[in-house]
Amino acid sequence: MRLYEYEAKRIFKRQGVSVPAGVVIGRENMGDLDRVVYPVVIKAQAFVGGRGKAGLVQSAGNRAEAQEMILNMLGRDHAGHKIDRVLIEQKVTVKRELYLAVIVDRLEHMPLIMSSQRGGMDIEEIARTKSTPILKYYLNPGAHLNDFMARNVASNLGLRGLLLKDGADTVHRLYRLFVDYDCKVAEINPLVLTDDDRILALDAKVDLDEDAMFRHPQLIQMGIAARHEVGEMTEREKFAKRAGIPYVDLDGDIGVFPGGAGFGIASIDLIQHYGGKPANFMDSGGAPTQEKLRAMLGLLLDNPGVKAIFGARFGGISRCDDWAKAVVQFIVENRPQKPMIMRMAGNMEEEGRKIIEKAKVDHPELFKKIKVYAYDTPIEEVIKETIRSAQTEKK
Amino acid sequence: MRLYEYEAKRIFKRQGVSVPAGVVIGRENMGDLDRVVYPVVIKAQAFVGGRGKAGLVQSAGNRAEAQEMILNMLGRDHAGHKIDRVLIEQKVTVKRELYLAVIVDRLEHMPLIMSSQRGGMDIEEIARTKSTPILKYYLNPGAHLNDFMARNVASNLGLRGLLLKDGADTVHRLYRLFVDYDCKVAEINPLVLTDDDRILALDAKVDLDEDAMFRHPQLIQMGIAARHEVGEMTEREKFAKRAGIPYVDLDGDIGVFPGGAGFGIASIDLIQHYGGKPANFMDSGGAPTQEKLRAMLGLLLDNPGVKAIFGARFGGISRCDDWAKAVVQFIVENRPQKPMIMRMAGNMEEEGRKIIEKAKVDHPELFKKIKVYAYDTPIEEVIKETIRSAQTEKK
Amino acid sequence: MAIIIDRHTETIVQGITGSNAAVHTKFMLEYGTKVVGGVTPGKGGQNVEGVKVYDTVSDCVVEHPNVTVASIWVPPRFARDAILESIEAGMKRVIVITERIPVHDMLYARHVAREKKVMIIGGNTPGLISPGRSLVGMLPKIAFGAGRIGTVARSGAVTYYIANSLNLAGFGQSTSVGLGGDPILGTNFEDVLRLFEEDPETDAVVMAGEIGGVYEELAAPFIKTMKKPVIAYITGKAAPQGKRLGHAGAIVEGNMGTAASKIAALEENGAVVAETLSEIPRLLKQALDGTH
Amino acid sequence: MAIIIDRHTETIVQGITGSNAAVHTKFMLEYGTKVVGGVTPGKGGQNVEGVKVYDTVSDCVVEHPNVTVASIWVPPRFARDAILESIEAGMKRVIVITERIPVHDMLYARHVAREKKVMIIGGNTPGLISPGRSLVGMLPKIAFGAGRIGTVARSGAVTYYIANSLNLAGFGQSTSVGLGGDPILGTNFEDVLRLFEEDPETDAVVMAGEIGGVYEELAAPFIKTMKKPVIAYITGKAAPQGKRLGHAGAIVEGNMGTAASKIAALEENGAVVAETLSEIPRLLKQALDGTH
Repeated sequence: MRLYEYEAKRIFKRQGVSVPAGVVIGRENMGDLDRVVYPVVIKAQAFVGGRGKAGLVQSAGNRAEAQEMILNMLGRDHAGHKIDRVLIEQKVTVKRELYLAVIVDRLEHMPLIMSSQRGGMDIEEIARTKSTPILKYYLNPGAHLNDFMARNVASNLGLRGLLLKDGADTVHRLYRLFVDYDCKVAEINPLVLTDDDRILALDAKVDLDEDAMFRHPQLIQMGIAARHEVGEMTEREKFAKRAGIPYVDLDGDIGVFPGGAGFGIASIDLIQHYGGKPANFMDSGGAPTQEKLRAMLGLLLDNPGVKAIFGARFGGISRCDDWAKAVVQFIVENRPQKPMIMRMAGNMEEEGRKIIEKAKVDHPELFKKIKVYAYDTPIEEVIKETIRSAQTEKK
Repeated sequence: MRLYEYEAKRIFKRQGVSVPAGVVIGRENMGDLDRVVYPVVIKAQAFVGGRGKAGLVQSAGNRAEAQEMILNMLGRDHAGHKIDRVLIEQKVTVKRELYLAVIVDRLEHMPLIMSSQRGGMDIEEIARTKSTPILKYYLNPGAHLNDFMARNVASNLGLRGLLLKDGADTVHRLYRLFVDYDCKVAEINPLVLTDDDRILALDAKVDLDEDAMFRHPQLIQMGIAARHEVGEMTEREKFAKRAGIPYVDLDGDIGVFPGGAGFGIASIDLIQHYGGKPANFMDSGGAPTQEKLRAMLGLLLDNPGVKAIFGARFGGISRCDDWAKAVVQFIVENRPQKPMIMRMAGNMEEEGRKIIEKAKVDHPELFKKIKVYAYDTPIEEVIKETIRSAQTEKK
Repeated sequence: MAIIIDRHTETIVQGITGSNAAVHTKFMLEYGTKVVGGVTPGKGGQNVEGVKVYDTVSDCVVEHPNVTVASIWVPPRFARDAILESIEAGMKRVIVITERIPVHDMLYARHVAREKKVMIIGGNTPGLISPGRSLVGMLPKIAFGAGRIGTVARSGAVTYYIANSLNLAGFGQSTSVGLGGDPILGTNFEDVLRLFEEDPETDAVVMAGEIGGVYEELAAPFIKTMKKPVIAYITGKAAPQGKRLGHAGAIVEGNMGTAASKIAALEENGAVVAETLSEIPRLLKQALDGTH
Repeated sequence: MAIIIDRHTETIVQGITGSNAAVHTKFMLEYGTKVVGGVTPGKGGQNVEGVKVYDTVSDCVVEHPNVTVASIWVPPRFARDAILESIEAGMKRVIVITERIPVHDMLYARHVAREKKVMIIGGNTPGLISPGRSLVGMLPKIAFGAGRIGTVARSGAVTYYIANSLNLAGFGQSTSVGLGGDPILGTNFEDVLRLFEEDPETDAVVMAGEIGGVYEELAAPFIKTMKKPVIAYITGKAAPQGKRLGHAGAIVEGNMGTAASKIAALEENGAVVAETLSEIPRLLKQALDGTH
């Protein structure tokens, strides 16, 4: 879960990693521009990088200039995100730009501290060309960062004399932050040495582990909670989020009601492969409740773009009987007019089958456009049939 | 550094290890007996065990009874300690007495958790005869105690159902205490299960690492600081303590002014071996200052029981020249009349020798009874000569 | 012989008193899996589906010294501890059904497991099955049939559909392994491919990966050295592009993590990549017939 | 050959800018010890007695790849970190002069050292000397002379008096090792006895222990297996009885820790125990002459 720069910097401050003095400004608190000591740097707040090139990081010498720039930035779109806040920071004079990051290395499966004497926008280029060495310091998971390790990293940052201690302190604090907040990434680029020999985090990128949020109530107190990171959310996506359903709108006409995240991805591929257009991505999670299953179907039914619904349940931890009950109840309550082409197999398949058959007998009129195939029908046949149904509906 | 039971229980409370409700009473606050809910157990506070057998743990049903017992205990001597406080605790009904301890195991060099389903005064006998198993649970130094380990220990304590969790919690807290306070020992004997299914530490023994006190300012805030543990301190011992000199009075007539703790012990053995009687044990520590060396000599000179002083310096980290300067200054300032038979060898011996020789020339009258042998005189000859001098002085 | 589990494997269920664990304990027993005990702290002495419940894994091991496999069904916040408990009690393989385990917890558990030479599978694995012999986890038995194809996949449902697809084409499985859907896995593609390569009862392997992570790319060099054919199926080609954070990820992982990078790495190293599920048995047949 | 260090050993001094470390760096250099660098964080670039100071041990190792021995002179609160730094930087032997290191710190450092197969000597050791070849630490060179007797003692001053006593009787030392006076030691009697037993330049060993701790008792069974004679000297017979805490210590250590228990354990296992310093060379002569 990525944080905005200003959120990351709030955590930095808590952990004692120094950042420039700054204020977050939106339309509602432009008055706070009076509190700022100029000159300043204005940075639009967005998850997506490339702000510099997009003109979303600018310098202002006075209040009027700042206000104009901010009003110009607010509301702008940056790679699918609407800018609604900027971070204004006092400008500092930079002597050196360094790079420091702690990351979960998924290749080695260890925490990794990376440092380089050159930081800034071209760090990836530096890494690729090896023009400046990037020190990689691996730690055993669960290990404490010993003082000497922090000093080794600070030494690699080129910090000497009294600065060695300050640098080691920053490394320590960043590593503590990485551990204490369950980060996947905690990155400072650039970490700068100012002309008056202060070490400051000029930028801050933090990616938290969503799955560890339960043990960080302090983040919720800080207003940092689970969020949708890619683009602006649609109404349906917002509704899904409140219902705890990972859901992304796509622009097709086939509603996808899959079992499991992995097969959700696979079914989108398959629909495209066979010439269909999926209307969404969705994930039911491990063993969804019947309420959740019905909410998932509701999202598809209410979407006017959806012409047909593809459904699949391969009962593992989630059982076919539970799935069948939820589907039947949904159909009885909502009387869908859209075709629903589905397949149900796996654990408790027989019990599930009986539930569906009984419902068909009880409500024959509701099941005209609804099919529930079994184990012996390949899933791809079900997908193809759904695509055909969608095309028929459109005519 | 051993703590009194009431001190250990204060730390227990801080760490959430449950103890019976209690009050510490001395002569100055007998009035607090009004605050107590009777019946109570009265426990004299002393470092040394065997309180039960000595009648220093008693039950009282009401205030009058309690007051009489306390007045009877206060001022009593227990193995060299004067009792000046008692701990009064509400009496609890005990269902089971268990044993739980965390200790630095010096054989394996690991933290060790020990637990037994039978605790109480006969635990050593239980250990010796193996009549009830004592589970030994070793941890790697620096390792966290995982929840399952605490449960394993609690399970070995015979705790089941809901008590398993409570027991594991106690194990966790005791281990945390052991680590957080740099304990050498943290022992609960007995840990009891009360008739209303509470788990309580009925006794508490904590031995802290003196050498780690620098990182525990909170102990000093709690009034827990370095203390003399064996018997009551003599005036000289109190003075030495304030000067930072490990010092113990013995009842002989030869003052011992050694270099290093190890040789301090050896010289006492050797003096006894050759028929002398040492007046003290003393340790200069690694590289004593000249002030400290002079204070050490002062302790011996002021002791009327000391008839002769044996001194030795084998210069390693402490240098002979520094030692010689301190000795000469002491002699010039204090003009000792007691014989001082000493030997000086090792690092900077030559420089030290020159200092002594010059002093002898400058103050011949002061050096009549003072000898400073060199490398080529065996130390045991010096000891023998000191013993002879002491005998001569006594005549 | 099959890999990882066989009909003699004794296994325990951690968190057995949970509703999912209890149901699947029943299914495992019905399948013939030797579930010899369950563990739920504080519930020692109860029983679930005829299986005795213990307070701790060590208590269970005292009575069942031959148990070597544990499956973990506890809530995510207790998963790390449950895994470590099984490792310390001597389990050799720990199958982690629990999903959404915190990344740092799993890194640590994985580290301890590697030091103790214990295999963790998962988290968020459906488990694994050697059809007709043993099943540990929650895979639906109907999807699987005994045979000579090894399968290994990240997604549970994809595992089932692949086996389903193979069965419909007449290919049974030697063992089907679910690696798990969590971001940090105890066992990765390469580990399982090595086992299949050495298994005399496996003729070929189907591996199914998906967008995200690096495990598919990391397995590619090993595939090059394998004698047995590998059919790969990678999903996520049509998925919206995933996020990227800062430069740190790029420095470490370069361009790994997309469906395209995975497919390229696998094809370059000799795997045959299927476009659809139904293509898998077809390509497999070609590879085994040597007509590919 | 001598044990642990020889004339080719390259060594560094951690905390070299401290006053004691600086003086003894000078003494070591005068003795011929190859002190190739010093370390004090933040003082990199300075020099002490002609020895270059580095900010970190790794910086030093880059320029002096053959250094294998570090001595530690930093204040006690930094000792654990300094030891771990030397271990990680590849030192094989770490001589810890610092005294009064917290017990938990030393337990941890010792644990890491054992895992990495690094020898820690101390804390609170005077160091060690192979007379005429190398000296690491702060032992006074005058006390020692080259020869074929190994000595090992807990106390620094006792080490000097023993060597002094041996020299006066015509016995030189192959190596004299100070184990250190702190309660937790990186290296104990048994470790050093094993090295002397294997050292072709050592004919016999003098070991000096003292009241407290268990290292003397723990070494006794090994002495039984040794071919070389061991003369032991145990001090503290006349010392006031030490404290005891609770039952926990007794459960673990039984009756170990007194001068009597140590003397008994050593004598039972074939060591010859001396009553006084001057008795040591006499007993040694008897043992070497086979007249004992």
